[in-house]
Amino acid sequence: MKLGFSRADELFRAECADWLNGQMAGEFRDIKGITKLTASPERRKEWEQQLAAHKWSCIGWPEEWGGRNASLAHQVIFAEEYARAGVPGRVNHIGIELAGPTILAFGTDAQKQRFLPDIAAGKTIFCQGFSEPGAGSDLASVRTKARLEVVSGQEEWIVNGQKIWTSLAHISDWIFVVSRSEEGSKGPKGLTFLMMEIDQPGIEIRGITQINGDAEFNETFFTDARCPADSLIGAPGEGWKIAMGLLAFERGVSTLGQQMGFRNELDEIIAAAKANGAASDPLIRQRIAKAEIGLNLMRYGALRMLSQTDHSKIDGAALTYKIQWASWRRALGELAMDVLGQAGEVADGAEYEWDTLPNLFLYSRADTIYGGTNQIQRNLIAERGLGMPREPRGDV
Amino acid sequence: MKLGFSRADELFRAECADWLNGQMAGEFRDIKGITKLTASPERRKEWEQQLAAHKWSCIGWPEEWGGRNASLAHQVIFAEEYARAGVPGRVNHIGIELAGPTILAFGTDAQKQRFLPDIAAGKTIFCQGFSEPGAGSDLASVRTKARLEVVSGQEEWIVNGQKIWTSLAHISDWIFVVSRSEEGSKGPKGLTFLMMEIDQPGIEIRGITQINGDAEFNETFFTDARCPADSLIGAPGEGWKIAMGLLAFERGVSTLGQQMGFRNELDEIIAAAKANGAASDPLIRQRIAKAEIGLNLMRYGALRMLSQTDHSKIDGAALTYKIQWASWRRALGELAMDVLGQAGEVADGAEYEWDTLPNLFLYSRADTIYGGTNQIQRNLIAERGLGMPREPRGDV
Amino acid sequence: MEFAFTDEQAMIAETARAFFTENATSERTRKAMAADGIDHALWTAFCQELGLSGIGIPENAGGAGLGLVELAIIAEAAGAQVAALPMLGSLAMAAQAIAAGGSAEQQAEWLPRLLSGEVIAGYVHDAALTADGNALTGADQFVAHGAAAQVFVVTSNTGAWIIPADAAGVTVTACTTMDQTRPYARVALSGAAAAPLADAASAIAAAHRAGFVTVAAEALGGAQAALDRTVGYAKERVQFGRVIGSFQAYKHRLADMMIEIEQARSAVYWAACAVDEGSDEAELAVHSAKSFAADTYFMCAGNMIQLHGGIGFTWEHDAHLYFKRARALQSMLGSGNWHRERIASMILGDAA
Amino acid sequence: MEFAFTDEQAMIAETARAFFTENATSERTRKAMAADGIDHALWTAFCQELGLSGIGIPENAGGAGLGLVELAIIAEAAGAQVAALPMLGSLAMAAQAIAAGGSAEQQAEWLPRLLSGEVIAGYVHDAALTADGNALTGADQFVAHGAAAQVFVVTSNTGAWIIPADAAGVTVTACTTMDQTRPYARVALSGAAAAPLADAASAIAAAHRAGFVTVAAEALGGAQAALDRTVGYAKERVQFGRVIGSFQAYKHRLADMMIEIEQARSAVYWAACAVDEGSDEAELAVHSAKSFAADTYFMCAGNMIQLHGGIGFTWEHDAHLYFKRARALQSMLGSGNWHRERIASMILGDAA
Repeated sequence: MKLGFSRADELFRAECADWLNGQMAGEFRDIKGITKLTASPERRKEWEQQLAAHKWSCIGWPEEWGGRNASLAHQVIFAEEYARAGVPGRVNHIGIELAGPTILAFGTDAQKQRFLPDIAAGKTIFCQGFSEPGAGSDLASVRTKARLEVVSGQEEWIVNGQKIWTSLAHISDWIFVVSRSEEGSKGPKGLTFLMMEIDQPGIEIRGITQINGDAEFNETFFTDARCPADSLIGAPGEGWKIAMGLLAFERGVSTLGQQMGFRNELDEIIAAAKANGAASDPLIRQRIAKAEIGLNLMRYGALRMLSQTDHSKIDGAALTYKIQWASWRRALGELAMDVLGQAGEVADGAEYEWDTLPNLFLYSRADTIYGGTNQIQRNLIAERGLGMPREPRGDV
Repeated sequence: MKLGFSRADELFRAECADWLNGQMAGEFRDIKGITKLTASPERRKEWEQQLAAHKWSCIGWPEEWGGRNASLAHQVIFAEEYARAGVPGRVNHIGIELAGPTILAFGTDAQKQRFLPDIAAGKTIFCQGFSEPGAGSDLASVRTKARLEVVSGQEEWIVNGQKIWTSLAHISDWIFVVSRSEEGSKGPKGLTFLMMEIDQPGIEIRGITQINGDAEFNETFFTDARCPADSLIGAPGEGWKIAMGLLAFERGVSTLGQQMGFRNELDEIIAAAKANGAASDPLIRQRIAKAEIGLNLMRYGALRMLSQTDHSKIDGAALTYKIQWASWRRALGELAMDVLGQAGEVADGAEYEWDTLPNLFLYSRADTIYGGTNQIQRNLIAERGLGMPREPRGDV
Repeated sequence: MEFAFTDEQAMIAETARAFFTENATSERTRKAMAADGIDHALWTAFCQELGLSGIGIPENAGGAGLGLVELAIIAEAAGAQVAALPMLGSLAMAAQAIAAGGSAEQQAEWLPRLLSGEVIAGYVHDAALTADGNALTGADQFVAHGAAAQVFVVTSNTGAWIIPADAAGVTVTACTTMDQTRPYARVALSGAAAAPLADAASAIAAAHRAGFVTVAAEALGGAQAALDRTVGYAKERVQFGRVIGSFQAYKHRLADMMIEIEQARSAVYWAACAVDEGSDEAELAVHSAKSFAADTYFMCAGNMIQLHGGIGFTWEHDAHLYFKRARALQSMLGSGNWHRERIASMILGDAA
Repeated sequence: MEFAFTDEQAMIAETARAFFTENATSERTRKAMAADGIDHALWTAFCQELGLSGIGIPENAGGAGLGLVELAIIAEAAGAQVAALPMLGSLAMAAQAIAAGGSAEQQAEWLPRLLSGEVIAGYVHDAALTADGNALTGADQFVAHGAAAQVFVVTSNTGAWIIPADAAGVTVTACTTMDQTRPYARVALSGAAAAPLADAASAIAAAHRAGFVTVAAEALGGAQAALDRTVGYAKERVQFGRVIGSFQAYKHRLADMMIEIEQARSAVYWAACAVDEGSDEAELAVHSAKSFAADTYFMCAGNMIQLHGGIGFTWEHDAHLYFKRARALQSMLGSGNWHRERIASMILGDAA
């Protein structure tokens, strides 16, 4: 057990920090500090292409696909320095963290050739099509249908249905879609995992405005939407397995970058408390200390996950991580507002647009819902982690 | 809506206070301030007989059975003054608050004659036999069996089985027992409600030591225990109905007396905080304020229950009352210990016996369990109060 | 001693509930949110047609008599719909201040117009206000519906005045506010000449007590509505082949809401009753009610979002109206911690 | 950077777990509770047969080397059984103080006897201690296993000494203590002549850091055991025709325990590692670990009682051993609030 980084690691950290800070002070200074996912998408795509040009786009990937095959320590360091430098989150997060690794793990060589270089280069932005309006938490209740047809002599998948909560679909190029390809199948059986180009007549995207006034999420409608037969990952009917594999990638190194974003939020709260005198309130002091403790425990929990040698086994730290950070962040949003007082409820301009902390307060209410509600997380922990009986599925 | 008491009510309050304070300063000064249920049972029986001699034993009962037919306001006042004067709780609580009202509501005239005067007079102490080892929260899973036999030409009930958590059984004269009288019946059907004299060869009582070192509860074993046929309340098979009726009496005026006990506990915490400086800690101040608020809201919640004109309907205040006070008191126990600091973990003498506040801390862990755990209470609230589907019973 | 509504109170509750349920619809509220945060037609109808706007104002001051219990009943009903109305500032605070502390002339001048809804008043409080004679200098950053008010009752810790919004030296700046049903305005006074209320102490006390109780009652109504709407959703929404209300964890969350709400209900009517009866407990009760009910509302509105899942997080669903109102009620007129510290001072003496 | 046990650490963990599970049985612990709160045979076996008592003490001082990570591993295993042992006072605090701040002679005189279990030491702290030369006057009301100690390490905020329990001027009074597995004694010093440790500052720092980490590790072990035993019960106990672990509310309560425990695990080993590596984060980490792990334990032990129902509230069941130990760990060596206030001071500066 060892927490410290080696001298070589620290040199790598300095290299990362130098380059990132240089970029944020130079050509890309206009996007420094952006926290809202929907802000400046075009400039951010350019930024992600710049990352790729300097081989910083996906350092954990194999070198042949644009990565550096970086060690865990280096991935940790890069993620931390990325956030510390105030660089905005990746608009192609889904492509780099989920779609790419899924294609690496389950794709054909042709698919790897077709997608990985463009994802790595920031040229293909992916979004994900899992949830459906009737099945928010119940991922297996997929109703979107896919069927294979011969069109002009070519086999094509024809997709009909609706996805929801497709984050950033409106600025994405591709979407991966879990759909039901076996007529009459139920639950996790008979599902298929497809990659579809968004810019086609059969796909329509409508933004969903959230309670913070922003519109990160979308409804995505499929009406005889099409993709070639070779857009299929795995075999028809293997969609559930692929999707579950993909979700496991969510517990990767990117969590550390996410945490650095949290660090920035907490630091902003601390600065606000010092500025307005809330820092002398013993109740606020306790809550800030708790937030500080919680953030560190997330960090060390993530390092425990990442230090696991046997990655096939999801251990306690990994099982509990989602609810841990979501609950922590929701409490952070409430702390932020209590530090700000009524001033936090008033925006600067005439638009219904919020600064980091009030926005955190509003947005964090979604953290405990998307990606599996806190209730679903507790089920998973009790059932997979502690061997309790599963919640019975009904037949309504 | 009116909270104030009338001038006549206030006179009655003075009368109660005078008499009770006089007793606690005089003949019964040795029992003043006792909070532990098991302490000085013989003297407390004498005290309850004294109450009866002055017609204070059950003022809400009809006059013909030893009561005063007192108004709600007077019952409230007496309960409050009783506790305010530092009078110990009633060892015959079960008799006065549960068994008596049950006999009044469901008993025959002969049963009323047989039991009510002696209960009122403090001569017959009752305890209750509901829970069983295999059925703590699941009251309907009764396995104790009763059968009617003719013995020496007389019909008698013969009871076999085991009850648990029979509070104060070791100092009681009678026990009411819910048992299964219909062979093969399940759940709430086929149960029978009997009153049995404890001093007989077929009944054995073993104390259960609790985590505070005290032994208020017991296991009660029935081995061919007997009672005459006319010990039955209601008809055979009606036991569930009678038991549920009885439990409804628990939400009576005695809650206000209970609350005055809580008031004394909170006052003791406040005094300790002032004495040891904890009162200047802003975190302790918040918790004491919350406790004060909660106590008042219990009081006004109870008054709402009691002011209901339609008592057949259990409204929100009544449904939520048990979990409210149990949770409040558990938090109070933790507050007490945090006010006392480590000193609260050390007892005065060589025995493992605790002062009011540490004892509150330990004992209050049972409050959220007995009489329906907090989990059961939430089920009831959601199902009966909010119309949610019932938890399905299994067949294990 | 009878802690239940009288028949008359039950009737007022029924009338108010029916009125707001029918008229304070989500659609109308959202229109008001996009403008100045007031559904003016609703306010006029409430004041002039329903005839409940004078409640809590003595009859000799032009009101309908009755007391805070009845005012709480109305605020509860309005809160249940997150109605976009200036009830808090104009009726519960400004009108109460004038009724309690204004001269007969001041009452005659202002109360009929406030109760008819013809004029909307805002309540401005600045503990650090300086008064040079009756020329006031100071500011309140968070005047509820302040940009829609034509007149302000202004208080410091010791003085109380009335001043028209268009008087010289008064600057009103509307603010984009999280709860768009009750936008704040910044009201700055710069040597503004105001008319003093005859009895400032009574005016301040009345406004604050009525304000605390009204906020608490609104919170109670909002919390109950958050529970009711979630219960409705729980019975309809199916996940994993079951209505979600059949999941025990979901049920228990609903139960926890009900447990808090029932206590909040006791708190609100205890406080209203205690003030109406001049009870010794009135101060304890109003601080209890404001802090407890607002916290209950926030908990329930947060649960409303959580228990609706993704849809509860959309602008389109009403959950965010409740959530934002709940947050506003927590932070306005003193935070929960502030109110609890007041109670601690009563019990424990001032903090060291 | 590798935040996982090494093979050697995993082996120590396995050895310690097996040892305490087999030997620190409920029956033996209860016998110790009825006496002086120490299972002496177990302590001797631990010190002399298991060979782990020297962990965390440098080899040149007669210890086994290794560090706080390994000490935490052992404390976690002992805590899981609520073992009645003087590990905290004698090893984690007194021996650490002597190893860090004692002269070579002092180390040679005391450490072998402490590590062999031949002598039990207690740790006495009194911030207000007065020292007239090396004649000490002061008291500590809550010396863990103090009545069983033959020697005390005594510290003030600036000084550190060793004094035998039977020295003149030392009065030891055993106290009936809620956690009978670790009874307190009052140790009063009245001009008692003590031997100063050579480097008091190092002694105090080492004792406190090791004390915080050991308490945290014990709490982690206890919390995990509370969860494990409750999980076992959940799979067996039937109510309403179902194993109670099939009730979602029950499951979620277990999940909440696991969520906290996993964080406590990170906290304990972060703190132990940070101290061992001399990290800048060491202070932050030890305060985090002590406060977080103790709170976690208390929550889990409380749930253990609740989720066992009535049986969990009996003397006969072990739940109360966990519960009382958890409470003791919360209040000893500084409350959670105190530790968090230390962290707040690091982040925000001292309170106004």
